[in-house]
Parts: sequence; C-alpha cells; structure tokens
Amino acid sequence: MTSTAPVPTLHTFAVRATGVDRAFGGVRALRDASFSARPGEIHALAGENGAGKSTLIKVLCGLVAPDRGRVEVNGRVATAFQELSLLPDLTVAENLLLADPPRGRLGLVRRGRLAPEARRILERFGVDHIDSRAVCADLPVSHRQVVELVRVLATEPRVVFLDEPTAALPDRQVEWLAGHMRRLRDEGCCVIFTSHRWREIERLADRVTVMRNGTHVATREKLAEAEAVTLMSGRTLGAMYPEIPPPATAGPALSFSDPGGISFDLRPGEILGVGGLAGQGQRELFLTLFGAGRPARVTVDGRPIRIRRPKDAIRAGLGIAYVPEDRKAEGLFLPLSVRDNITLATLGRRSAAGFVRRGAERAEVAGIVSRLGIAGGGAAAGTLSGGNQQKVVMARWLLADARVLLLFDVTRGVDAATKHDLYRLVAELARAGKAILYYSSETEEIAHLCHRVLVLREGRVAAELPGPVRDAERIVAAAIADGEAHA
Amino acid sequence: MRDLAGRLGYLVLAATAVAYLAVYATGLGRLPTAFDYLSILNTTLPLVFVAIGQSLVVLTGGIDLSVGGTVSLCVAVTAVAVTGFEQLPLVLAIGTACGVVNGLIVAAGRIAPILATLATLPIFTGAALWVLPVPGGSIPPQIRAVLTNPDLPTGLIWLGLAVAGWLVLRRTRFGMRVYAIGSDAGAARAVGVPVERVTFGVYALSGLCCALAAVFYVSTTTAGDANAGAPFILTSIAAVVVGGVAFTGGRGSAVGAVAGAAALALVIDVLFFAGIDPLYQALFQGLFLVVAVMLGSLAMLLRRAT
Amino acid sequence: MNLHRLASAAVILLLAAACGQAPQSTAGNTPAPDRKLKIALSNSFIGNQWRVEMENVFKAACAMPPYLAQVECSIYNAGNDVSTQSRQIANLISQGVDGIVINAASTSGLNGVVQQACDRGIVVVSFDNTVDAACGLTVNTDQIAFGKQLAQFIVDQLGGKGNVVMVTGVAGTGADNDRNKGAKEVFAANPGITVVATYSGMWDSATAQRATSAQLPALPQVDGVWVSGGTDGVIKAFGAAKRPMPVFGGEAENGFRKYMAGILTPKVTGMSIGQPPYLSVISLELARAVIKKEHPRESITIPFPVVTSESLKPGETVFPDLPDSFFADFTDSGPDAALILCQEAATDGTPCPGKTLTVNLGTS
Amino acid sequence: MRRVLYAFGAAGGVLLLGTILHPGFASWPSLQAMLVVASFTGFVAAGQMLVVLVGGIDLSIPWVLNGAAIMLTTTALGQPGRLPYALLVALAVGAAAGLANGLGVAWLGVPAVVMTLGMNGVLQGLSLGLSKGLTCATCGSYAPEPLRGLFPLGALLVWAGVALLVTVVLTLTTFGRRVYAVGVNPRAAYLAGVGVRGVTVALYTLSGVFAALAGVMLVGYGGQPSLGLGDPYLFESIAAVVVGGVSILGGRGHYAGVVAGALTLVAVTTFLQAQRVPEYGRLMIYGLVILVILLAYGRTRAHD
Repeated sequence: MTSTAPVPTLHTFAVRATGVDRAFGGVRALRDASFSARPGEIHALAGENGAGKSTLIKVLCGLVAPDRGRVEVNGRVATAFQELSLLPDLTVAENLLLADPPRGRLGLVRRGRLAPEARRILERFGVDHIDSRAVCADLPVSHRQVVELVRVLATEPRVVFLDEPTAALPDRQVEWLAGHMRRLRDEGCCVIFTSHRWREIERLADRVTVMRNGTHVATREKLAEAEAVTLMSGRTLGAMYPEIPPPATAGPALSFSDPGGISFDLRPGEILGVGGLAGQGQRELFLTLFGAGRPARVTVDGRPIRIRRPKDAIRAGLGIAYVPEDRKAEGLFLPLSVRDNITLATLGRRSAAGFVRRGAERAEVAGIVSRLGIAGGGAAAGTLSGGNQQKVVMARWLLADARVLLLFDVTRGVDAATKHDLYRLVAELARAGKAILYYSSETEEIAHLCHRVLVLREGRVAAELPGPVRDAERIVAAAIADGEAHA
Repeated sequence: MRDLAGRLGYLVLAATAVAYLAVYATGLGRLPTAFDYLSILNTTLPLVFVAIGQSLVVLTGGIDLSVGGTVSLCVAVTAVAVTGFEQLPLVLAIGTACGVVNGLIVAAGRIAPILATLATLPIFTGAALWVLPVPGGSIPPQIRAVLTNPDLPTGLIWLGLAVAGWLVLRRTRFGMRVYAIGSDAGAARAVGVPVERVTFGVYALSGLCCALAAVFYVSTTTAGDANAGAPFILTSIAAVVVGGVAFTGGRGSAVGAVAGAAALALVIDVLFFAGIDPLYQALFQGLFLVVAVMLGSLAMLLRRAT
Repeated sequence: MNLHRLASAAVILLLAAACGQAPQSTAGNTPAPDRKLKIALSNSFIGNQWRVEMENVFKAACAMPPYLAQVECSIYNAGNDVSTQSRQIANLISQGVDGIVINAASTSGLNGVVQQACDRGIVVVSFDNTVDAACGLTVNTDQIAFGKQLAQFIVDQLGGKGNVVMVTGVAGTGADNDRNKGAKEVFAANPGITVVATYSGMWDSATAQRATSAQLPALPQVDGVWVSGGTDGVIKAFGAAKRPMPVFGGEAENGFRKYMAGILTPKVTGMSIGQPPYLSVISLELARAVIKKEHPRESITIPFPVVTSESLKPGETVFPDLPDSFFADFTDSGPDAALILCQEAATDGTPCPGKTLTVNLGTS
Repeated sequence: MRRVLYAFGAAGGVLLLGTILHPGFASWPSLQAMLVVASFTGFVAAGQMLVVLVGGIDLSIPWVLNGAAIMLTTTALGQPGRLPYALLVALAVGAAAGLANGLGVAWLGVPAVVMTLGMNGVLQGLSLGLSKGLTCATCGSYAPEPLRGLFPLGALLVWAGVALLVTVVLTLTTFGRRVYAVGVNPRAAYLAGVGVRGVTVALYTLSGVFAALAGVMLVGYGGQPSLGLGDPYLFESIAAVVVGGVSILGGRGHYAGVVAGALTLVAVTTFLQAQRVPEYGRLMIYGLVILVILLAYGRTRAHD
C-alpha cells in the first residue's frame, strides 16, 4: 500500500491502482484494492463472482470514480464490458465506428463509407461472416460479443480490458480471441482479462492477479488451479460442496418433453444439472418451463399441463419457481422492503378480501428470514449484499411451497461464504423433496452438486452424464465434442 | 419489419395524401391547385420545425413539453422586435437560450425531461405574455416574401433546407451520438459518448427549431400572439409518433417527423372535404393518431414474431 | 416489400397533380343572381356555451327564409388551433365560396390567409374574436365601451366609493385586454374606488368560481365586482363564502341574470352586458348583403344589449328554464332590435317556425 | 416518505408566507376554500398518480372529466331521484375510457402518451357530437341538488374518503403491493406471477374513474358542466403528482404527498393572486416553484 511512488519516465506499468475503495449503495465492492499490470503482458484477473473484478476494471478505465485511492493509466484504454456496451438500435458498422467514423470534407460522416469500412475491420479480424449493416439487437449473442471485442481491439489501444470476454463465445471464437490477445501483447500492449474458466487463464495469462472480497490477494506468474481456488475462495476445493443426498425413488415430479430436442423427467429430491457452454439454450429452457418463453407442455403427476405464463407455472398444481441469475433485472424490487420482495408471489394466500393479513405475513417472513439467515430483514432489498439478495428471491419461492425449483446461475455475483450457504441450501432443499433444475455458468458447481447432468448444445441435449460428475472437464468435453463442425 | 416501423411516417403520409386527393377530387370535381399545395406548405412549416426539434429530443429518449412556451416566446419577440433580417438572430438566440435552460436542467440537474420541461413551459409562456400582452405586432413584408411567400413556393426551399440540415446533422458525430444515447444511455456512456453534452445540445437544438418555427409562424400569420405556441405541444408529439420515431429513443428520424407533421396537416383537409360534422372532428383526429401508431406497434410485433 | 417506393410514388403523384393543374381563379366577384351564395362559418373552438349558441343561431338562420333560398351554409371548427383554422379557410377558398364568416382562434393568426381570400374576391367578415387583416370586414361590439359601462355602473351604484374586484378573461386576447382597459380607466378616474384584487376567471364560470373561492377569504369587504365572463360562478363563490352580495357588473350568462331577476337567490343588483351570440347571424347578413351589393363594404359595430336588475323580462332577456351557462342575449329585444330569434334556434339550431328572419344592420 | 414531508413543507411554507403578508390567508374559511379548490386537482391527481406509479401517464383526463360531467347532467336531468343512476353512468363513462386506455397500453403496446392523447380526442369528438354541444334545453343541465349540497364540507369529506381509499388500497391490499412491484420492475413482477397487464389495465381504469369523479364534483360545485371544464387539469394533475414526490419513473410515491402537492399548487396560485402579481408573473413563478421542488427532490434521489 505504498501510495505515492514517483512515476518513472519509462513506464514500468501500463495501469496501476493503489488503495482503491468503492462502494455502491451499502455494498463495498472494492476495499483498499491495489493492482498493477505491465505493457506487453497478458494479465488475468481472477476471483470469484463478486470479488470486485468488474468494479476494478470500471475504476481503472475511468468509468467509475473511486471513493478513495489512486489510479494511473499510461496510454489509450479500451474496454469490453461484461454487460455488453453495444448500442442495440445501431448497426454493427455504427457501433464499430461510433468513436471515429469515416469523415469526408467538412468533417461530415460519410455514411456510405460506414458499412464498407466496418466490413474491412471485420475482415481484418477474420469475422466477416457478420453483416456490418445488421442492427445489433437482431444479432445472436455470440455475434454481439464478437462485435464488442472487435470494437475494442480495432481501436489499437495500449491498454485493453476484457471482462469475461469468452462467456458467450463458442470455442472456435475463443481461439480467435486468444490469437488477437497474443498479437496485441507482442505489439507491447497491456491486455487484462477476466475469466471464470481456469483453463483459459492458464493457457493465456503471463501473470495472474487474484482478488477476493474486493481486495488484492496475490499476483503470480505461475499459479496452480488448486492454489488459485484456495486463494479465491479462502477455503480448499473439496470442502466447498456439501454431500448431496440420493434422490427419492418416487415417480417424476415433472416431465418435460419438447419436440425441439430436450426431454427429461425430474424426480422429487433430484438435482438435475443443465450444462454446456454458455448460450446453448439453457436460459430458454428455464424460461419455457416457467412460462416466460414459448408456451410449454409439462406432465405433472401424470397430468398434462399447459404453461403459458409464470402465473400458470406458479399455480399449476405443483408450484414451479424460477430463480434468475440477473437478480436486479428479473428477481428483485430493489427499492421495496425485503418483506415486500419475499411475499409478492404468495400474497393471495395471506390475504382476506384483498387485504394483506399483516400478522400472518410478519410471522412467516420472520421465519423464513431467520431460516435462510438473511441479514438486514427490514431494509430495502437494494441495500443488501448480492448473496442476501439471492436468498431473498429463494425465500420468496420457499414461502410459495414450490415443488420444482428452477435455479438459473444463482451463485453469480455472490461471495464465497454465501455461495457455500447456497450450496448447502440446495442440498437441503433436495433432501426435503424439492425437484431442482440447476444451471450455473461455473461448470464446477454442476459437476459437484447434481445427480445427473444434461449437456446442451444448440438447444438440444448433446449428452446425459450420471452424477456427481466431480470433474468439470468431462462436462466441457461433452459440450464441445464434435462442436467444431458447427461453429 | 424494423424498416416498416421506421418508415411509418412516409406510409401514413402517403395514405393521407391519397385520401386527400380522393376527397378533394370527389368534393370539388377537380384536383388540388397550386394554391392548395402552397397553403398546405406554408401553414405546415411551423409544425414541421417544431416536430424536427421534438424528434431530436425524443430520439434521445426524452420529451420536450416546453416547445409550447418557447414558440410562444419567440413568436412574441418576432412580432414585437423584428423589423428586418438583422433582428432574426436575436429570435434564434432566445429560442436557443430556452433550449439551453432545458438542457441544463435535464443534463446537469438530472431531472426527468418530462418534468423539467413541464416546469419551464409556464415560465416561457409567462415570458411571452410579458413581451406581448395582446396579439399584434407585425413582420416586415420583405421577410415574409422570402420565408412564406403567399404566391411563390419559397417555403419549399426552407423545407428542403430543414431536411438537408437534418441529413447533415445525421452525418455528424453528434448525430450518431444522439442515436447512441437513445438506444442505451448507459452503454453509450461506457463507450465514451459524452452523454450530458449531447443531451444538452439536443435540447438547445430543439429550442432553436422552436425559434425557427416561430419565425415561420409569424411570417404566415403576419402577426404575433402570446398563446400561439400552446397547440404545438401535443401536435408536435403527435407528429413525431406518427412519423415513426420510437418513444423509447434510438429509432426513427426527423424526416419521418416531417412526414408525420405533413400527414397531420393533411388530415385536417381530409376531414374538411369529407364533410365530417365539425363536432366529431376531434374524434377522427384521435382515432387517426392511435391507429397510425398501432400500425407501428403491430409492425414491431410482427418483426418480433418472425 | 417495397413500401418506401410505394410511398414515394404516392407523393410524386401528388406533386405531379400539382404541376399538371393550372392555377385556377376560384370565385367570380359577382355571382349570377339566381345562384345560391356559398357562405361558410369558420369557428375556432366549440369548447364553450357561447360558441355553441353562436353556431346554433347561425345554423337556424340559414334554415330560415330568406337565407334558406339564397344561401348555402357550411360550418367548420378548428379546435382553437390557428394553423387548423388557416387550413380550413384555405380549403374554403379552394371550394370557391362567396363569403367566409370567421370567429378567429387568434386575432392576428389568420391575417395571411384572410388576405388571400380577399385577393380572390371573397367577402370575409369576422366577429367576436375578429381578424386584424385590413381587407376583412368586422362585426363587433365595442369592447372598451363594454368594460367602461360595467365599471361606470358599479361606480354609480357605490356612489364612487368602495372596494372593487376585477375578474378578467383569457390573458393575451384582444377582447380581454380591451375590456380591462375600459374598466381600469373608469376605476382610475374615481379616487374613491380601490381595486383590491384582479385575477383571471378565464371567461369560464367554473374557473371564475374556483379562483374567487380561493381569493375571497383573504380579501377585505368587497363592494363591487367587475366580471369579464363567468359572473354566475363568482356569485356562487360569494354565496358559498357567506359574504354579503356586492354590486355586479358582468356578462350575459343566464345564471347571472337569474340572480339579478331574483329567480335564484340571493337577488343581486347588477348590470349585464352581453357579447351577443347572434353576431354570427349579423355577420352572415353583412356578408350576404355585401356580396349582393346591397350594403356598402363596411365594418359595423353593433350596440350591445344591456340589462339591469330592473329591466329584466323573463322569456325575453332571462330564461328560467334554460341552464345558467346559457347566454341569454341570443336574441335582441325591443323595437330597434337587430334581429329576433326564438329559443330553439339557440338551443338546438332549429329554425324558428314560420318566421322570416329580418336582420337590421343599422344605418351605419 | 421524505418527499411527502417535503411536499407538506412546501405547502406549509407558502401558507406561512401568505399569512405573514396577508393576515387571514391561512384562516379556516380561507383554508377551506383552498382545500375545496385543491380537492378537484386531488381527485384527478389520484388517478394520474396511479398511472404514474407504473411508469405511465394519462393525457385523456380533460375530456374524460368533461364527458363524465356531461353524462351526469344529461342523465340526471336535475332530478335528485335520478342522481344515483346518473352518478353510476358518469363514473362508468370514466371507467370505460380508462379501460380502453389500459387495454391499448397493456395489450396493444401503444405508448401511453399516444393512447391517452388519442383517447382525449376521441372523447372530445364523442362528447361534443353526441351532446350536440351540451345545448339540451329540455334536460335542464343541472347537477341535482344533493350533489350541490355537498359543498364545501361534504366535498372535503369525499376527498378525505378518496385519500383514505387510495392510501389503504396502496398500502394494505395485495393489489397495492402488486402495483408497486409492477412500477419498480415489471419484468420481475411478471416472473413473480403478477398479472402485469391486468394491474396496468386496472390502474388506467381507475384513473378514468377518478377523472370522472372530478367531473362529477366540479359539476356539483358549479351546478352545471361547461365544455372547457377539464382543460386546466391535465398539466396540473401531473404537477401535483410530481410535487407530491411521486417518481415519474414509477414505483415510488404516496397519495399523502399528492394531497400536499395539490395544496401547494393551489396555495401558490392563491398567494400570487393575492399579491396581485400579473398573469405573466404568476405563470413564471408557478413554473419556478415546480422547478425548485424538482431540484430539491433531485438532490435527495441518490439517497432513497
């Protein structure tokens, strides 16, 4: 924490942060965080979700001002954000050239030149299969991710931040990206990226910085996975996951059969994992089952039921619950109290003539809050930490007596301790007879938590693995087997 | 289908124009004359300019209710103070200043546009009443001869310049940024668009457009009225939505809004020649607005379905 | 789908039609004597009772001899939007009408198009909210005199001493300004009179009532009230606040006259001057007469009908069966009446049965 | 809640200033008169607030109000016996218009501004056309006596009733909880099983009903409808809602604040009239007051 080292004339660092604090609402995303990266290196920023990586990047590239501390940057910076920063209504060409469009006399933008110029850039990066005149909102996610990366790389920056650049990329595009990262590095550029795939970090990074709970833990040139996990989570690998009890042998709680290529039975007490690379139809599957996508037909206790909207799923005689990954957009009402958030889906059961029976409500909320260990019960949901927020959403569905839980990447953006709590909770729910469909962007979790794993590829089941798989590599292997043919 | 929504304004204009020709021809047994076109052109010009300004604001996802006050104020100043071409810049400066005030409140004060402009509307209207307590004033004939000559289609030149001005603006970095902000202000900021500055500029331009509209207004009517701006609030919004500019921002164009303004003007004529009972006129204008926009929504729905 | 091209084609068609048509002179100056004259009423806004009556009496007059045989009438409303009204007048020019009778959305806003109508030999007569354009004829009452006479009545009743409230009309309009100007002159000339409050009633009874209610508690004793419009609302506000009734000078709302006549209680002392709705019929007659060259091309100012609490006659100047908001001076009365109309003409726009309408334009 | 206090503070401040400059400004008769005038804004703003709570806006208020007022008088024919029936018809007109707005916004995806603006025109045309400009001589277009007898105290009780009703519905019922949820995050509300479209339609319908109620009360106050009756209430209702601290983005606000907002606006107008500020000055100061309050709220936004 040396705060004021004199800046050398020949820069030994490309970016440097010293003693940075930053809080959002009540949540401290960065506390006394320090970081330094050199020109001509690929520097991985590792850490669990919620460790402060994204915030650190935003602080380093100047988008977010630190509450305290000091940030120094040498040279032009470009950033690819985790939540894409493409402008949805603009074309690919406009997005690529927004910062520096081709201009003619009088400094006017030559709109006719936009598309060809953008096409040249796309060609230069070998991705000319993307139409430069297409409107971004109409592109598939993987293409959008590529456009975002091209936008960043094409500006020939001296410092590049790539926040989860591979999350939505098919494997071949990951190779493509790796090539460009190396080229930039060799040209003396400083490339900083984050990834939740350790394989990529090992393969690409010259140095790794590990963060935990908003602060710097270690910076190493070589780092074995086991040690990294320990550094990131503060505990050892094995102890992370609880024992999962065997599922009940009863008939399926829910059967789903989609002519599109996914069918499965889900038994009470069973945790069924849904794996595969990101964006292979997992989200669509979850939303469909919950009635928020295409209309779905499921069979419950032998009865066929149509689900056309979430209300149907919640009622449906079985209670399906959906816990989304994006709590803020899809799960929570941030300014409303924890109580309001928890009871929203079950207001009908605690009301008389349309009035909320507040006594009953208070008791139930108090019960579930203490059972899940939600801190800050009376406050607005927006002031809670990520983990507590996720528990609030879980609590909502537990109160609803849901029998089928659709848990979609529920551990994203949650600190290690809460993650551990959530795993235990999932195991406990299974033991209590809930049927659970589980997806996580961290394949590790699926490998350790699930009785069975469906591996999806392009919206179909590519493989079904009996669990616990334990070795995440096997899921990844199943996900990419003969995948090259499609990419 | 995205294209269909974007071209809503032209389609509605075309449909209204055909309807106009049809009712005119059946009503009078002949086609419209140059007089008709010229008077349509001259009476529509003020709305065209306000609609251009409004469309810029709506493109960034905002809305400007104060256009009514700004137009009133500029009409008042034009009628009172303009004795020759040399005073016109003063009017334009006052309009722009009104826009600057809105821009400051919206961009720096971080007040929602609809509220900021709701508050400035009575302020500007009050200023107009102060400048011109009674309708009156005048505009020098030489200005009128150049702007909205009743015998020559000089208005076409200004309409052309307005559209050309938009096309030029569309080709500046500023123009691209307007769309970027309307599309997603957060993402635009993340990629380095100076959101506050552009927002500020858009409101200033809207004020300038109101001033231009006011000058044309006084030129067509030959005198001023401090209540002149009020009808422009809702009609400019109507013109913008009929013109296919999305209320969420980022989609549409000022030329579409121009088409929307022209369509709204033609609707009046269609109702006139169709001999609709005057008491029911508002009914048809309301239906026209809703149906025109519903077509746009329908186009978007179809697009989403495909 | 090439909708864009389709749209362009339609617009081009429109423009082609424009070029293909030689500009045509529309109206002849003197129509053949046997042809029916086309006279249109272009009204700005139909949103108040006065305007409705004004249109109704126009409609009724057109359905009565001699107009029934001589004139083909039409009516257009523009919703208080100047550009809409200008479009409508332009369309009337295209239609080749012989005369246009206008109640304008803006005294100044129609100058341009009225000039064009004049240029094509169309007789334009504006009334009530008149048009400034010099070529047009006007039919109106003297608004400054209106303000003065009401004010003078109050001053006389109070013996030149007391507190007076002024309830004005819609700011920024000519009539409001003229009436206020007249009144202020009179009040200023009487040092014993203090104007203790001035606020706008927007020429609307409900608004005047609300504004007065909100004002009254903060006002000292009020001896006289001068109202530009919405008088019955002001009286109701005084009644609700249990204030003693001052002397009123106001418009010709039937409600005000009911109070004056004691049909409604409390009976008030007052003077009621109307801007008569039949201005539209006088304008119609002026237009007809000018086109037929029976009357010189001159504007006329008609005297406004004046009644006081003493001179009211039920069924003639006050109508117990009609609503308060009704303007009671839809017909003139007395031996020198400009015209006499029946009740149903004003309420329903239907012709007075078996009657030939004679409109006396006076000697001017 | 802080904004509600601010709103009451603003109202109190204006009244205090008025009392200092005009003794008797805040006396009971004066206050009562101001309350009655504020109640009309209060009725309309109740509906406007409900719509704003889910991020919408209702521009059809002027002619919903007028249409209901006209329906009331032409149905009641001035006879007390027909009053209940007439009241029902008038409120039903408002409900029908609001329902149509809601369906257009929630099911057809028409932007609220456009849908309600169009509805305003539609109602204007229908009201004028069907009533022939209200000149129904035979129907003696008066509000029946019992309605007129409501003023002033009865009307204030009605307002208090509305305030109580809106507050109770929003804070104590399941519907109220759902309203705030939809206002804060419609997507999440949908995923929590809330019928977002149903809630939206219900709120627009209620807005229509409240506008109609305002029309009924105004007819009772003035004794009869006039055609420009609703015009002042469009922008005034929005102003009362935002001065009352309701977030225009939806999901936040209380009717108590709106009551204070309506009072503030009326007090400001009355004060300026008492000060004999000319019309242009009144307009400018009115705008400035709204602006200052908005800026004050803007500063607190970061905290709540």
